[in-house]
Amino acid sequence: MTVTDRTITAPEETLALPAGPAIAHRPLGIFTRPQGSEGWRSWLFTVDHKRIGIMYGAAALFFFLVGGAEALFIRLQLATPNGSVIGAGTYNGVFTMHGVTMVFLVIMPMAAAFANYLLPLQVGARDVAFPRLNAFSFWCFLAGGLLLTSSILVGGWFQNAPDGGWFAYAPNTGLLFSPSKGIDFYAVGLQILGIASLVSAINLIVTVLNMRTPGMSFFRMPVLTWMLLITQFLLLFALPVITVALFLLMFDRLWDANFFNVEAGADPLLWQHLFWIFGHPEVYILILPAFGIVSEIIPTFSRKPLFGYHFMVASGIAIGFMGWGVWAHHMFTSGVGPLSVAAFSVSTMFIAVPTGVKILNWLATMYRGRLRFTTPMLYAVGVVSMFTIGGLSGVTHAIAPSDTQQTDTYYIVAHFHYVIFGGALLGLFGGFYYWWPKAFGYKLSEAWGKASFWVMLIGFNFTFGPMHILGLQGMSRRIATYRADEGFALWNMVATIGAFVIAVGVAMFFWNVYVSTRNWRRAGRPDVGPDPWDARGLEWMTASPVPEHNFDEDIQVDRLDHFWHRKYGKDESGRVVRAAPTSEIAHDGSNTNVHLPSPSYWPIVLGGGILLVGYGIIYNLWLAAAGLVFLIGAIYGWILEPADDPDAAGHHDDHHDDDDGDDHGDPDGNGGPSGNGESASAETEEPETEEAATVG
Amino acid sequence: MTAEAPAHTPEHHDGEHHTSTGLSNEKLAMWVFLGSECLLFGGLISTYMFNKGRIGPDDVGPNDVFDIPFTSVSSFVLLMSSLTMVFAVSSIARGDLRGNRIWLTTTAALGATFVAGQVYEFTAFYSEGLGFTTNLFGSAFYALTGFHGAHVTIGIVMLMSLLVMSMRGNLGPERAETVEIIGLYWHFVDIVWIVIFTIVYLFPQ
Amino acid sequence: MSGRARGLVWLSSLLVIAGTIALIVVAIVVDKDHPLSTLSPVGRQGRDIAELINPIFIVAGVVFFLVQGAVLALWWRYRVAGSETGDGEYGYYDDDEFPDQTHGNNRLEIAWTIVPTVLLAVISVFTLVALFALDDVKASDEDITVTVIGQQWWWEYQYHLDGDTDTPPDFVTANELVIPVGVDVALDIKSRDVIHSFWIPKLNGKRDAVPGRSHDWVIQSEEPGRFRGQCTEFCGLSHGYMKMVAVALPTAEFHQWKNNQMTPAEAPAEGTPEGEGWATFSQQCASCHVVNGLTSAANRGGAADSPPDDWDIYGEHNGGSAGPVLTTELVAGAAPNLTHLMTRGTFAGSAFDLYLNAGDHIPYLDLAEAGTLNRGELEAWISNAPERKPADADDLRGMPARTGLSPTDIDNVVAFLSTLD
Amino acid sequence: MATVTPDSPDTAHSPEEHASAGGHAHPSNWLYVKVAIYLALLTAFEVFTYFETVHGWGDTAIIIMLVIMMLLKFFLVVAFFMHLKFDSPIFWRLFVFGLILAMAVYMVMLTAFRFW
Ligand code: HEA
Ligand code: HEA
Ligand code: HEC
Ligand code: CUA
Ligand SMILES: [Cu+2]
Repeated sequence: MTVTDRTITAPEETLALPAGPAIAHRPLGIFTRPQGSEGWRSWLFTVDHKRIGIMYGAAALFFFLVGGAEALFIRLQLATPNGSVIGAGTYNGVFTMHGVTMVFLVIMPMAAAFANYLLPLQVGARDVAFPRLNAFSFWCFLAGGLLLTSSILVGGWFQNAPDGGWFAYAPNTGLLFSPSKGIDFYAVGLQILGIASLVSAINLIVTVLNMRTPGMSFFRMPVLTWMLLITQFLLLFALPVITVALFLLMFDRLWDANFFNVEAGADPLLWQHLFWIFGHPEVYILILPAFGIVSEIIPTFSRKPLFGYHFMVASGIAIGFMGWGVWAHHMFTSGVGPLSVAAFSVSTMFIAVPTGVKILNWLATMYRGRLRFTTPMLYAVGVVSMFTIGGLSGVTHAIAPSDTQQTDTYYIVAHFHYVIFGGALLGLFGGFYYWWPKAFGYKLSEAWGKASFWVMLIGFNFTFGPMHILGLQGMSRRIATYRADEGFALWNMVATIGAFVIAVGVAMFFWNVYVSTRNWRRAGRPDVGPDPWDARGLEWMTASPVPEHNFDEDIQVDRLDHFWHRKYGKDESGRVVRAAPTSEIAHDGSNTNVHLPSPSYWPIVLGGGILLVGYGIIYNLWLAAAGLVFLIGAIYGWILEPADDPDAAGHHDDHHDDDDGDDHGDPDGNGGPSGNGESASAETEEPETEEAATVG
Repeated sequence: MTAEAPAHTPEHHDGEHHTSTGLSNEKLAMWVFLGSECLLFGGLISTYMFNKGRIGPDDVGPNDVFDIPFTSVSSFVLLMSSLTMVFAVSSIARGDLRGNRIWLTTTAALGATFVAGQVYEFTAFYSEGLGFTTNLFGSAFYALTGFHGAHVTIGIVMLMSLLVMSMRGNLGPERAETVEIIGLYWHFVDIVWIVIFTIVYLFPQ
Repeated sequence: MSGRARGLVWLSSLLVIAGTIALIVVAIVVDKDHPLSTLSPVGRQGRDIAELINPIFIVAGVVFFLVQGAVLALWWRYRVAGSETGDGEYGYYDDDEFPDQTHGNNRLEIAWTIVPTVLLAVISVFTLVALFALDDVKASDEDITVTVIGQQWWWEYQYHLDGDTDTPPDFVTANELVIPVGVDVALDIKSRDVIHSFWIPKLNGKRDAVPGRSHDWVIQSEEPGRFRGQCTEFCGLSHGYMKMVAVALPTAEFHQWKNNQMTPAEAPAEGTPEGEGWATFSQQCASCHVVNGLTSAANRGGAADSPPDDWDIYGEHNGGSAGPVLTTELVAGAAPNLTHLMTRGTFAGSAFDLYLNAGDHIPYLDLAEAGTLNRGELEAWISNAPERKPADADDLRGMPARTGLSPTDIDNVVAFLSTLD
Repeated sequence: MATVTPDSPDTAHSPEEHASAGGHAHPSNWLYVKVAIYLALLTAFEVFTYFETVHGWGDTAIIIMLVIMMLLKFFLVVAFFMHLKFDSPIFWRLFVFGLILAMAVYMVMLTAFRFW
């Protein structure tokens, strides 16, 4: 539990959320904007990309516990033959919700957490292009997540949970075969999550294209920025496809349409195509952010620049492109013709090439580096090692004839947990450790971090390694139980034990957060400094935690790894030496005169409206209609809301706030003298460091 | 630093809205969004193309219900609303607020005519025996054209909102871009109909 | 952490990794012979697939060891020993520890783009060859064709001995697919409700049963034997219990079996337990189950003794062997044909054994003699099937509970069923 | 620490190209009217083929003609009414990327049902 014991700069504080006069109420009623930056209400109404990022992360971790608990139930049920821990009906709900939760409510929002927090910082921007929309994305996501998760509880334990598998093949998900509300929750929930992700994708794309600090050309952007950008493009183009599929399904279920009604002549393969046209890009949506994170961590702890930057970027783009041409590899046995199978089989295999380029470049970065195996580095190297296993089994699936033996067995389950857990999740956890000091001003304990890593890694391999064997021995996936004489007992037991080992590792992560925070506070909140890892990206060039306004002034970027090159130069003999102390280069966050977009009530109100519409569609269309009216009202509220709080401090809007352009030239938008006399930083509990605002 | 409010030193770069590409965020966002919409309508159109023939010999099919002259007229109306939309944009760019209002109104009216035509068409089809649930052709047809109709309706609502803003003096030339952006949406909805009209109505069945 | 402790972690993790790998290798090499194993094929197609994938496993294994080896070697070689808590003056590193700041190397990049590309190109050639070869196997038209119909949650097999699937089948059976050894048997895979997938791992890969579609597949066994299978496409509540068995019989025995299948059952004498059982059966069970010669569509208004006359999935012949089914009952109404129940080794989607101690006993026809009837399971099934195998009996999917039957009734019914061999 | 020459900035990458957005000339209303006239004519011709079908042209020929006219109309609106011809190429690329992707993906899907 090593916490850097720096000089004590501030008195101890409690973690309790300050209940102070955070939001001042002013006479304009709902058309004023809330104000202030502390207290829980300031989080509800925030439009700050960093806070939104943190909320995404927190929500994702919460859902990770939910999805993980579901995984543990799966493993308990399968631990022994003829298991009877949960019945077949519940089991179907559990594994479906596990898959849906992990994919849509854990990995995607975790990636969104990093995208929100880091994208603007890495390109040197003050915020995203549309801060209010950004907040809306989060609340919309949360609405969708809560709606989906509530399906576990409404009407009885797992009575109305989706139970058609995460890819919900028609016609099994039709009303006839799945009469509970489960699939409605699935369709509506994913639809809402889709809106959230789509809005956020547009927002982030515009941010990267348009909000870069001077000199930040595309090929000076960090690889993480690139990977996140590609991810947003994948989302942008993939989400509409599943939107179509989900609409068709909803129409079938709600209004008796015929899209998947075989009796009326429908072909169920339509669903499969639409789902996987979305679904395969989706898996790269899951992995690319982690690839980006690994590309940040490994150079830092190898003390070398990333090997083959341009190739890393290009391979990311190539993966993004190729990801569109392989979807039918999920349908090798479903009866598409042999030509399709051949084409998709071959196209799938070649995705290994750009991915291999990444793996090898990471290894080359480590080659002759000065490797320090801190916790983030452990995770990053863990990704290199574990993802490769999953990738290789992926290539064996791509061999279509043999996939007819593998598909829908635990061999597939092994594959995708290796790439998702061993790739995406490990990467994202590495990201937590790496950027934690940036977001909160202190490091997580290295000792606990490493211990937790090893426990997770070992548990992970014991859980999913044996699944390769189980699959090849013929164990089908999605079976609630298996016969004793099928010979699956041993490795299932091992896998179950492994899963509980993972759970211990996960618990250690949360414990780490707790003790590290406590120790840091006990130590008087020592300042970790802007650049605790001696890193390279612009995000390290400002104080930790990042002040509300990000940078004190715009940075003029003159090359890739600008920050690093400001720190280090070469002497006459070409040796790398320090050019300037970090403290001179990094901003200290003291410029409090940057005007920031005001908080807003409307994003969360809109999120609430969407929740209402969602439940309405599932239970009662009148409620949905009411929700729609509410929603439209809220949209007008959003539009009519002044760009700025008239009473707020500061003068100039540093950038566009909104999509509608309504903020320009608002007659009384440029507020007069600050009524409350506070700027964001003046209100923080700890004027010295500004940490409290973000930590609390 | 102390606990008092820090001094407000003005930022030297003023609140000028400059972006890396020189393009406005809003417009860029709209184009990005339209790129995404291509996949949405593409999916619906393919669903239609895939399903329209999957009906029994005695089922109500396209040839039984389509009234090409009627739809041609309403398609033409929508097409022309694009022209009036362009006028709305160029008038506000010139500072001609009155003209802007006139053209916004015309565009919305043409759009509404189109939607009304669609409503009429739907009821006519329904009375001829083609409901949403009748067969795959029905489901796919109504889903596709209904989605498009919803898009047009949203466009009309946005145009009307612009109009109200204009009446209240909130839509000056400095907001020409807002009109332009909504215009982009409007044109997109129009080009989607260009595709739908050809593929759904005019293709030999 | 002290260097010592770190060394320990290092060592133990290495051990764990090595151990795991060893276990996997052992498991794959030694532990092959599982009833559903894909690694010990018996059918020609299964063997072709294995021959394709095994070398690819080896290629993947080589890449695996190269990458993992590189990771470990780099770790070992370039790790900076000592404290990793980062107390360097300016942060994490001390200022004089700089490795060469290499940015990349185009030649290397091109190399490791091209090498995998070539490797994969070679693999894809083999893949395509195998793919089209496997696809090419079509049994000739006169050979036996079996229409395989998946439904929640069991399999129906309609035998067309002349290969013509457009005419009524010669006989219908369920869950256990019997084929002659050494012959390519054509399958015509369909579904009555949702998507299922037909899979006998030792014989061939799987093929989905998609409603509204009909998929050709071929199955062949080079040895006699009983081979387990499992429905592998998630198909709702009891998907896990939807299994099947393929039985390969030497040609002579296959003909014997086939002739037996075509013999209708005879009504047991009245007054015997079997007779009582038949009486109960005709009231309680015959509304769903066909026993050729005894029940048929008759119970639903058709002519007695007629062979099952509905074999289409949808359309005018709604229903299948159980006779016409209302469209509202689309998903149900079909139930296994019980005419020769006792010649099967398993029942109810092969989820349960019909005989105890039968093992893999072959030939097929002797199963009944080789083992003893699994009476307990069968009785439990009859009195309350959904309790044994989850079902949605309210929606006519699966077999409903018959809790109204007294123990004697059940004994009698079982006695009757025992005559169905 | 001896004399330190800071690393020279990489010259390989020219600074960000700034599209000069202010410069695009707005075409005149007359141009729009002309475009609209073309659109109207194309539409008229499209509808005409429909009735001509009755006299029995080959379906394929009609479909090809219809598709060509549809694309013409499509790109007329995009290029002129939506200003893509005059606006920044970034918009063009974003939109056309989506368009081509949609066409490619869905066409593969549809043909996979039919021919493969
Ligand atoms: C993070 C998500 C992720 C990622 C990155 C991948 C990556 C890949 N996946 Fe995976 N996949 C899933 C998530 C993912 N997958 C999921 C969730 C499913 C199941 C869905 C479901 O059914 O529920 C699935 C299923 C799935 C299938 C369908 C299996 C089936 O159901 O029958 C296939 C088939 O081809 C496949 C292939 C691949 C391939 C070839 C890659 C490649 O991108 C991998 C490339 C990487 C490498 C190969 C390793 C590194 C390369 C080198 C070291 C170079 C040298 C290597 C060679 C020359 C071989 N995947
Ligand atoms: C996206 C990421 C992801 C992640 C991270 C995981 C993580 C895990 N998954 Fe995953 N899984 C999927 C995605 C994922 N899964 C998908 C998409 C499917 C397919 C679904 C389908 O078929 O439709 C699937 C299916 C799937 C199956 C197959 C089910 C079946 O086919 O029948 C199994 C079986 O073992 C399994 C196990 C696990 C386990 C043990 C973990 C572990 O790694 C989980 C570790 C986490 C924890 C253990 C949490 C820790 C919790 C606590 C410490 C305390 C508990 C808290 C409370 C009670 C509040 N998963
Ligand atoms: C409403 C329809 C229905 C009725 C009534 C019904 N069954 Fe069934 N039966 C089924 C279905 C459906 C199955 C297949 C269930 C499965 O495997 O999941 C089945 C399976 C069976 C099987 C296993 C057959 C095999 O080959 O695997 C037996 C034996 C059986 N039923 C006996 C009976 C008896 C005895 C009765 C009456 C006392 C009866 N059934 C009444 C529908 C019915
Ligand atoms: Cu049938 Cu799974
Ligand atoms: Cu895939």
